[in-house]
Amino acid sequence: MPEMQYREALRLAMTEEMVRDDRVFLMGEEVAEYNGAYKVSQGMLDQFGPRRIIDTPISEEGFSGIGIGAAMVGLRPIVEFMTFSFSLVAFDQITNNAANLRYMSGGQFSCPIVFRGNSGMAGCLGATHSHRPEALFSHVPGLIVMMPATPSDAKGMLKSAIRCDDPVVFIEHENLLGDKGEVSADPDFLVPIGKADVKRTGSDVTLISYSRSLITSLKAAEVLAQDGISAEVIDLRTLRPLDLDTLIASVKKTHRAVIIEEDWPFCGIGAGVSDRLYRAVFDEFDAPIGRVFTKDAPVPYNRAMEAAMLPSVERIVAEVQKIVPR
Amino acid sequence: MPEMQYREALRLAMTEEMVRDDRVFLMGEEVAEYNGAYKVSQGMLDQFGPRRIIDTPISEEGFSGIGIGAAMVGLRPIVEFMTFSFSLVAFDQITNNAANLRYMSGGQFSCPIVFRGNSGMAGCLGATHSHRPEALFSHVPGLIVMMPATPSDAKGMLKSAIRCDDPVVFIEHENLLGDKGEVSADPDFLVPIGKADVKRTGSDVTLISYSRSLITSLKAAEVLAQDGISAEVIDLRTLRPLDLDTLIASVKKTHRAVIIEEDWPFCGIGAGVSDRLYRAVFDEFDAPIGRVFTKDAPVPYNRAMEAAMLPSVERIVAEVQKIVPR
Amino acid sequence: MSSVQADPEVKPIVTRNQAIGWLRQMLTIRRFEERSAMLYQHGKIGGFCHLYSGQEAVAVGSIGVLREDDYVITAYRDHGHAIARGMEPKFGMAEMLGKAVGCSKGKGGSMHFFDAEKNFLGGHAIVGSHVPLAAGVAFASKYRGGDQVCICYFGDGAIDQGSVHEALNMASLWKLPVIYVVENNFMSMGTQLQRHSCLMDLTIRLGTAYGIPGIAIDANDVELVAKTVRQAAARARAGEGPTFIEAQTYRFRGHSMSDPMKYRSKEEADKAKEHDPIVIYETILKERGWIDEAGLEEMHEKIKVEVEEAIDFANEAPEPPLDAVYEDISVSPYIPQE
Amino acid sequence: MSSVQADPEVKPIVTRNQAIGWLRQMLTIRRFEERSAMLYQHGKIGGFCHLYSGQEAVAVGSIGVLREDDYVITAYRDHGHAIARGMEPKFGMAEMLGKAVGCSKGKGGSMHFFDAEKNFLGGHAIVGSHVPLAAGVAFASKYRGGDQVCICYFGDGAIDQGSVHEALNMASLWKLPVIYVVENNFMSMGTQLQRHSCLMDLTIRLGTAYGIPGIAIDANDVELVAKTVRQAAARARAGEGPTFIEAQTYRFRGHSMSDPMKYRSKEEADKAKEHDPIVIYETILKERGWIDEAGLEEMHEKIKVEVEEAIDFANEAPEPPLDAVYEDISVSPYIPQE
Ligand SMILES: Cc1ncc(C[n+]2csc(CCOP(=O)(O)OP(=O)(O)O)c2C)c(N)n1
Ligand SMILES: Cc1ncc(C[n+]2csc(CCOP(=O)(O)OP(=O)(O)O)c2C)c(N)n1
Ligand SMILES: [Mg+2]
Ligand SMILES: [Mg+2]
Repeated sequence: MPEMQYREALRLAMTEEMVRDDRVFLMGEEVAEYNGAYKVSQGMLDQFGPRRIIDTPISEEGFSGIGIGAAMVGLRPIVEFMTFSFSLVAFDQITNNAANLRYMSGGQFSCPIVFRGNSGMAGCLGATHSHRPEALFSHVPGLIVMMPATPSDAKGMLKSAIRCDDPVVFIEHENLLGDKGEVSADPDFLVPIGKADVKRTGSDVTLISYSRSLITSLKAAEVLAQDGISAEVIDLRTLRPLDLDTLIASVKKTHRAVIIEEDWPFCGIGAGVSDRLYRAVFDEFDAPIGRVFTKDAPVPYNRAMEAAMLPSVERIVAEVQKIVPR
Repeated sequence: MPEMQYREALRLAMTEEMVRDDRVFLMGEEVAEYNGAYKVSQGMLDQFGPRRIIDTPISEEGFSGIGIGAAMVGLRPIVEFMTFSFSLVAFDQITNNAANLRYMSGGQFSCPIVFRGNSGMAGCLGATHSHRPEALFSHVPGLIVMMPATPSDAKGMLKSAIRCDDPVVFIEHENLLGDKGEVSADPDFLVPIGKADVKRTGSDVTLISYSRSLITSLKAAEVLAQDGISAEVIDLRTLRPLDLDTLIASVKKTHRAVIIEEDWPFCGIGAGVSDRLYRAVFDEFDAPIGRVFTKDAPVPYNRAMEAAMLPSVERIVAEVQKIVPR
Repeated sequence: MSSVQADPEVKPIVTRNQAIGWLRQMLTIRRFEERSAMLYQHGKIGGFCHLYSGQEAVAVGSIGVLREDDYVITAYRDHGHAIARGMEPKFGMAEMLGKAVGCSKGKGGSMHFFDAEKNFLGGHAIVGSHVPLAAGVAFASKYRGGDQVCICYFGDGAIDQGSVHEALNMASLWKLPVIYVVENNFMSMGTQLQRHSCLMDLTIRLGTAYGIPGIAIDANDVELVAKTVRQAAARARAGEGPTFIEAQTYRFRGHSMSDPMKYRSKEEADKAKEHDPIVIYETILKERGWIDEAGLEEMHEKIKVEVEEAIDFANEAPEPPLDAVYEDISVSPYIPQE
Repeated sequence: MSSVQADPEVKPIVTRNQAIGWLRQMLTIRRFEERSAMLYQHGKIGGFCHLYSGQEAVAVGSIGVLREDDYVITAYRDHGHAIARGMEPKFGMAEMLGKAVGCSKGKGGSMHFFDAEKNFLGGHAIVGSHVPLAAGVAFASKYRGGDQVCICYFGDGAIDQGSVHEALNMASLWKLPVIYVVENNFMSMGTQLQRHSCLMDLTIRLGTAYGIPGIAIDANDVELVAKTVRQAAARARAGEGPTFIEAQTYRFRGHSMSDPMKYRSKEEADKAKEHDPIVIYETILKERGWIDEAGLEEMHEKIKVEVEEAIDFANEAPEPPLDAVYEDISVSPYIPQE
């Protein structure tokens, strides 16, 4: 299997699907002539031409709506947000139109659209440019929310998202774009929607994570192993719908869990997952579910302050040590 | 104490504060000449004139921003959303500008603004017009989120919100507007921000709720009482910051809790509260926290379907019976 | 009404059959809504219900010159457009009553009518939010190399929503085959145009400002509407891009059923009724000798019967089962996150 | 550049002192940013950093004719406006380095400069989002019965954001004392104006369309900028409402520090430098005999020193303590929801 960057894997997913299906097109700010603000779409204008790789004005609400309209009548748009922080100006289009159209039309119309782009606290971007909107979108029925952590998943998940007949909010991470890994060259390699992945097996505690925090969690698992603690690490991959079965299976084995996320804590993904786990298998837990999250404050510019807000290996290890008996 | 409607209590709060402080003004769609789409601002144009009671175009993002700008330089705007479903088109202004301005300016500017209006599944309004955005806003540091359930709280809480130096998302409920209750005539009657209220004391189980679901919860407590179950009913009132102390005190007594909300379940308020309670007092719980919420689907037009989605007395009683031994 | 640039030499642009059809549609819409108002008052229709009475010539004249494979999209005041597009009244009425056979299976309601078979794309209740959708539909048509156009209706109040401006810019920039029709009834709910728009001439705000033709017309004249839209459609099909039409009209009723219309004098309302597009068209067709009193009476009668049948159909139709709440959310199997 | 309606008879509208001050400000901004670019390349400045080089005459000429109690608000390309407003470079530089004494305590960074004392209201990084804020600031001025104006800068790319149009409509409708200045550098990041705007003449999109004066000027002429803004301010103070100014300019550098500018030929960039507003103004002031070579050299030297001192100040300033993360969130005591 070839090795490639996360951004290349995303690009490969898009190009393969565009080759396969003429209804698929990519639109967004600087995706075409500039080759993508983060070079995800590099070369795609050359390959597919301006009919299918479309530069837009800075009109997120408008071009999200254009994508939705096009999807209603049979196209399969990929709408790129330069970063997902800018999806907030398109919030109504995503949560009211994309999410509800099928329902309100009694199933007559569908909305096969992918909203994608990176998010995250990517390094000194300040409060306005560091949003992690996954909890906001995961709250809303009618949307699917996916967040890949590895190049392989980036490809397989994005391909599934593009082939999906429903609206998908597909959130990448700016700091993962350069990560390298093996990626299947098979044009039919798909990672199914709604399936979590056990990225490392273990027996003492389940670390539940996604996106960049998954990488941090895997590093923490290494450290814990040296400490004699065997951590199973689960990558949620799809946040909505949640793969509760995989989580339950793991918890039935470990009886302890820590959720690690780059999200804010209150009414975030961690709270959402914790709530569902407790309701499903309360009696399986030998200790309260641990949580490591971004500190509950706007994101500061200062590099050290920003770093201190984030889930770190140290914080994960400390949280695990609280609930795993030694 | 005079008896008045919830809507009158809201109006009284605004008029008293406007009499007290010339910096306070009200702006929104149809608030002035039409006297409010829901008659909350009835008579206020006559009393205060067009300088202070301002009809706007249908430009929620724009006039939210105008409010924020005015707040930055010393006014104290009350921005009415005709319903909070329409706040979604202003989502960026609220979550990026109002929430972050103080932080990003290193504390140099403040943003004393109230965004208010009703929300809820108010009866056959369909998916686009039935949003309950409390979880979305409660997720975001920098915002305060309040939701009164009674006329008295409507007055006392709105007055506190208006006097607050920080941005407050103040969400009323369309179906509570006509509710009547005793309301203090004291122009200095305030309900503090961040304080929950024990609306009924009990010893077997804690029902945690807010807004319209609080009323349903109180009714359920009556039914439970006939059944020999003593339910304590807590009205959260402020969702962010959460009054964890009051919840903990109650749970330490009852050792059981059910959260009742009109919100969707995943990453909603119920999940947020449950997560914080478990992390605070896991060992106090003799049974998993119960939850009653709106079914996880877009809101349908059909009256019976809509009603079936909502927390009902029956669903609350059933959920309590699951966790309270008989 | 201000600045109407009506063409002074409007000739009939329709055959007798077509004209009679348009009159029938306008009358059907009017009757459908009069009866809806009664059903609303009796609590059979819930939520918000916005009547189109007075504006019928806009939907009927414009949709009347479009092809069956063209697309139609509108706001929440949507009964008229749906019927003009050929939706049978009974499916609309069943929707208002929340029934499973309703045009949106009872899930949409008055504000969210849909009819995929007729390329009727709704019924959208967040002001302005469907205006970008229309550009997207036109984008798809162009993308596929087709010549279908999309017509999009919205109110004068909607021009104050930012998304409308974003959509207009891209529609113009990319020469999308879309026809934007503002139904200017000079009222945004209870707010008069001059209190919500900085300019009274909307062709400047949405035509001039976007480098596209902006045409203001007296929309009580159904054939003028038709003629204007026919030109716009030809332009769109020729790849020349969007047209903006300011259709000046009047809303006879309150904003929605719950609006007591305190802001409007009886005189004003009475005076407007003198320009009732239906009465005007009846007169014209009689003058042309295309219909007579007896024919008219018969038409009114037939429509009455049809609407009553629609109501009976709707009344008798079954309620959707309660667990339909989890259906029609997604094409993929839906897993509630509860 | 197209459609510049420059006044043919621009006379000096400034005293010698003022002119020298403006030149000094422009040079300070330029130097500040040249050094910032180096610090960015050395990893001392993080995040996004957008340089103003080439556009200095806009901020300096416009703010130069406003009163100290007027308000200034801008987008993320904000160093120039902050310095033109009188912010000491050292506080800006400390901010870029994330220090506690930075103009936003190290919490805002390059894109979010603030200075309450100077009525400098930021530094806003969501494109278009501060344009309504400016209307709100002007609203407050009018509400209080004052005659302060608010000036608001944004880019040509920002005119495609809906909120800008919502704000312009209300500003015009309510005659708010706000001056909107588009710094038209004909580029929205890597997208040329003709690829993102349906019209090249922005005075139509934001002036004509909102019934307010729309004036396009050659913004390499600092005194023309000053004159135009002085008129707009007088109009605003007189209660006549907003003015829209299209300040045509050129961005010498990439969109941000991470932009390799592949879309631009070296020839184009070189040609633009011939219109460098600083060089132009130096020449004019020399021609007027207001400064000579020696004076210029001395000025350059002094600014160099000042900027180096600012960098030293910033370098030596302490980092904010890590728990400051929970400070400055709210006026009320902040309770983290963790
Ligand atoms: C974003 C948003 N804001 C407010 C509303 C409430 N609302 C519904 S219709 C309406 C007035 C619209 O007027 P106009 O666009 O002129 O259409 P008309 O009702 O005249 O057909 C308002 C304020 C809404 N549905 N969506
Ligand atoms: C809503 C939003 N979308 C996208 C961006 C990313 N972005 C930042 S600046 C910019 C280009 C803006 O161009 P223009 O308004 O002309 O200003 P200039 O950079 O030329 O000063 C873009 C796309 C953003 N910050 N906010
Ligand atoms: Mg109207
Ligand atoms: Mg620009």
